[in-house]
Amino acid sequence: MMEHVPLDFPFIAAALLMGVSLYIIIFKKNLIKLIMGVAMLAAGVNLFLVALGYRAGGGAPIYTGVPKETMVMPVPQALTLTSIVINVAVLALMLTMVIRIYRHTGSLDSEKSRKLKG
Amino acid sequence: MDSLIYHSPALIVALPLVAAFAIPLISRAGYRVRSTFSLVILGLVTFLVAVLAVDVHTVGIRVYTFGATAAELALPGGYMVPVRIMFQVDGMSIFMGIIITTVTLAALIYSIHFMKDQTGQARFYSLMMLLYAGMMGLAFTGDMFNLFVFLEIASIAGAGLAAYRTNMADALEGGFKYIVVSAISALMVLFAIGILYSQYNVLSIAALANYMQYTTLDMIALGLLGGAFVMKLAGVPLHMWAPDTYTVAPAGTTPMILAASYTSMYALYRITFTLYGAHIDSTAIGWIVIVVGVLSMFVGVMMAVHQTDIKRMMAYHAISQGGYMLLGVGVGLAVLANPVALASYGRDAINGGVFHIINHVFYKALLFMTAEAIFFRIGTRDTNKMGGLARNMKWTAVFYIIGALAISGIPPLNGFASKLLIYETVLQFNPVLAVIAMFVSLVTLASFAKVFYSAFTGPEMPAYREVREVPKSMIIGMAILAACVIFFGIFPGLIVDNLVAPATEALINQAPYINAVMGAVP
Amino acid sequence: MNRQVAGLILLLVLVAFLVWGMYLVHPFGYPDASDMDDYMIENSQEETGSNNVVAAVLFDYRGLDTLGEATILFTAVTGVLLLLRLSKRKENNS
Amino acid sequence: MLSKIVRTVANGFIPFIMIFGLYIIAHGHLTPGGGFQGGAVVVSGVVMLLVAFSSQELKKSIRERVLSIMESSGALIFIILAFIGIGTVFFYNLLVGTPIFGNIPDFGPNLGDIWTGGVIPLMNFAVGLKVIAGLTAVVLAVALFSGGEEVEE
Amino acid sequence: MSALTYGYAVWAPIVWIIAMVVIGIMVFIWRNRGQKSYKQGTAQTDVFLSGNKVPPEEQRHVKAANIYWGFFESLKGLYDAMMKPHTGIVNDYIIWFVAVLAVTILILVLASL
Repeated sequence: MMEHVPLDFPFIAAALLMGVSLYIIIFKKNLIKLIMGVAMLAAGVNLFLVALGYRAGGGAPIYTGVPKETMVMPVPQALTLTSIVINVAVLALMLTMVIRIYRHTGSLDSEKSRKLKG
Repeated sequence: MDSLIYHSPALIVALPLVAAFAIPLISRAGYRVRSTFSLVILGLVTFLVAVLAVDVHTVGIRVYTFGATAAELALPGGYMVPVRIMFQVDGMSIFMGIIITTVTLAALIYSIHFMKDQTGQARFYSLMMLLYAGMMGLAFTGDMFNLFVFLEIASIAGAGLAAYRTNMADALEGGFKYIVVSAISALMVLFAIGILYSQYNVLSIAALANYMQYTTLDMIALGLLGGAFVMKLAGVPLHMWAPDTYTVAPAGTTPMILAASYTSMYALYRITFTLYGAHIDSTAIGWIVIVVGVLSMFVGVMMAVHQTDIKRMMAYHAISQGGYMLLGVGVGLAVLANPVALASYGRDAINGGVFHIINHVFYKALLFMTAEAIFFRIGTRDTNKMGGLARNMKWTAVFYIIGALAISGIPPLNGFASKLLIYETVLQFNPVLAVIAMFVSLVTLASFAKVFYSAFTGPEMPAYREVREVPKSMIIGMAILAACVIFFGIFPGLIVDNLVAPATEALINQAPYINAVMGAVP
Repeated sequence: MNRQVAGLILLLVLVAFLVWGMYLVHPFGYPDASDMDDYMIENSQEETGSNNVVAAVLFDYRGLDTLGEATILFTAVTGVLLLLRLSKRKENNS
Repeated sequence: MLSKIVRTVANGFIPFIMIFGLYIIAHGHLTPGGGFQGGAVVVSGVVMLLVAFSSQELKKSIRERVLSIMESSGALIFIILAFIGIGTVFFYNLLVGTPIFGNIPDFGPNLGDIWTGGVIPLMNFAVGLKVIAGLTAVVLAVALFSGGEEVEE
Repeated sequence: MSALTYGYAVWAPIVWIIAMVVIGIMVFIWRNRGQKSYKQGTAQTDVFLSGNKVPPEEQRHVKAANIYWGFFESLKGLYDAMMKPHTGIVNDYIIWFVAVLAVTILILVLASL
């Protein structure tokens, strides 16, 4: 079944996802959209990380229950888990700041709500 | 005592974390208990850092493997790759540790009075401890993914602190820019770590350096890591977040965020020298670093002269001085493959660049603190509205003069010693660069003279007749740094021989770092 | 506008490099080396007593990362509550 | 506050969500899951309550101070569990082989024994406590702030 | 011990300080041998502004924005060019980041060919 898919497909998808999210971060002036871009960037990186650990035909690296011949690599899964939680934390703080900025300036536009320049 | 040294790398990071977790519980007992508790923990950690520094400088690199049966046991039971996370403390790590600890101690003492009437104190101190732990972990860690985790701790804590003054819109904006920039660069770091992991299936820096092939993928990873860390250390043209964030961060935390950006510089050096050092085309990379450094110096200082906001000016100077460090280390990197040039001036160039980190952090922290002292008393950062402040704030003015002379490279203060090393070595490498460096130093002096004239001298302004000197704890915080600035200026040989030279040695010679983990494995 | 066009071109260059790099990564499902992970899969039950290898990695082999992760969550919660706090004493707006 | 149907269903579902979350936390060392995931499940239940009722209603039963204490204690328990290994090395899994969670499973696939894992189950509980308290505090604080209230110190 | 030795030269701050103190004493002695007719608090120290009325002290203080006016005026072209990228918009920061990443990777890959 795997033969129908290009072998590197998940990696390339991760790179394209990162590209799309960098596009969003660069060109969308709305701060909420910018944060969505950061979340997508994180998703791309996480996809790349978790895809690294896959071994063809492997199962989850857990010994309880169903026996499996091969297991996928556990470290990328642990790294991805850590990275997901870190990104949740970052996004929470970002959104809080945006809420406060909106209260102060009444605008979500990164150009209109800007006070510091030069 | 032996077991204290044995466990000190872990304790130095773990104790501030315990303090940070406990502060919200403890601060119900009141303001005095909370500040005493923070100070006691930080004092303990300072002692541990000093002990560890002596140990690292006499015995050598120290490895601490978390969760193994013995701390030195990096490879589990004769296995060929390291499995667990380890801290590796060598000359460069402990050098950063000393910088961070001194600045944090001064910043904490400085903040005690500054924060007295503010709200949200418990969380402020908690974040300060977390920022400290993050920076120390970043300096000590020997594991790529752990480096990313500590980078994020330092970034999030720094952003929370920078946005502390929530009733000012610009404070939130500065914090928001910091966290966006940090998050994106940290994600790039993570992506690069994934690339490295995919090829070598290890995460330890030493093991990665041991297996490094320098394939095309490694080049992409190096580019991502380099760009991300240059972003975090505010090198031109990725410096633009720095003025915004440094300007708005409240007292005491600005020096810490500054130190955090130099910890990223440490990470950059660790990557280029230790991880890739044996394989890269060091001339090309050295020139990239030099170009970034010269651009930072020039653009930073020219923007700084133009500013009227006192902290914003100092922030641009921080970028400019960061350029000196990159210039010195870049020259050393460019001649890394040439043993004759390395011995004749390359090593001294790296010495200069590394020595400038500690000097700059100390005097720039001092200057930021004087700027915050002014803000504390008169409530504005605009130099146009200042005047005659030296009449009532004598200590602040004295500390400002010390910092301003040090940053301009006036002997015998510490800025001169490191700048001299950089000038002399860069002159042998390429005279044009040395001329630019001297010109930048001149403009630096001019811009600080401008602020000194407009803020401290002149007639007494009617609005500021009632201004008093800042409270004692703020003066003590500044005095610690001023004493360091003067001491480092008068005894530069002592510092360079005992602190900077081991750090430079650790950068140039990566074999001990690798062998400490990989042992006899080729 | 010029800056945005230049940014778009450089973004495309970067994405091209990333995609090229992803093409160079080992084929999906067939990793080049797996020494570290094999050690964990084989020894996690004996060393940590955990059937779940990922949990063993998270809390034992790479426990410091998880401590850092918990710390980050703590930091973010502290930051959020700090930023949404009641500011009783008004500072000078400058 | 949403309609009565939604509130009733939310009330009915909340025990199951909580128990499911706690199950995931408790079996972190045997099955997929762990402190973070289980904590997130429990917090999703809290978010459901927040949507069904209002943040004002929720504030009456959940206090910021309690959440703050819970979060700090979770983090402290975690780091203390790491500290108990310091006789050997920081983060050393001291409890393997002792009567507390100390059983060592047979190599290879087995049915799973809850009494294994050393400090791992305890750390899962500490992290779970921390995540539940922390995320609840964030969600509640943001919801209250959007309603015009600020968090007390 | 305090001297900083590098390559072919030495920087000895203590010697420098001693030399400066000696020079300072010499300057002080020289200064004391100057004219003694200057007196503070007399008309000698008053500001003279071509006979115009002298503004009060507070208004005579030069504001920070006016210092080095000529420097900025003569370098207007440089400053205009330099202010242009400093927009303060967070999206632009990321544009620069992406640009630097692309250029760095390009250089690294080209350098290895």
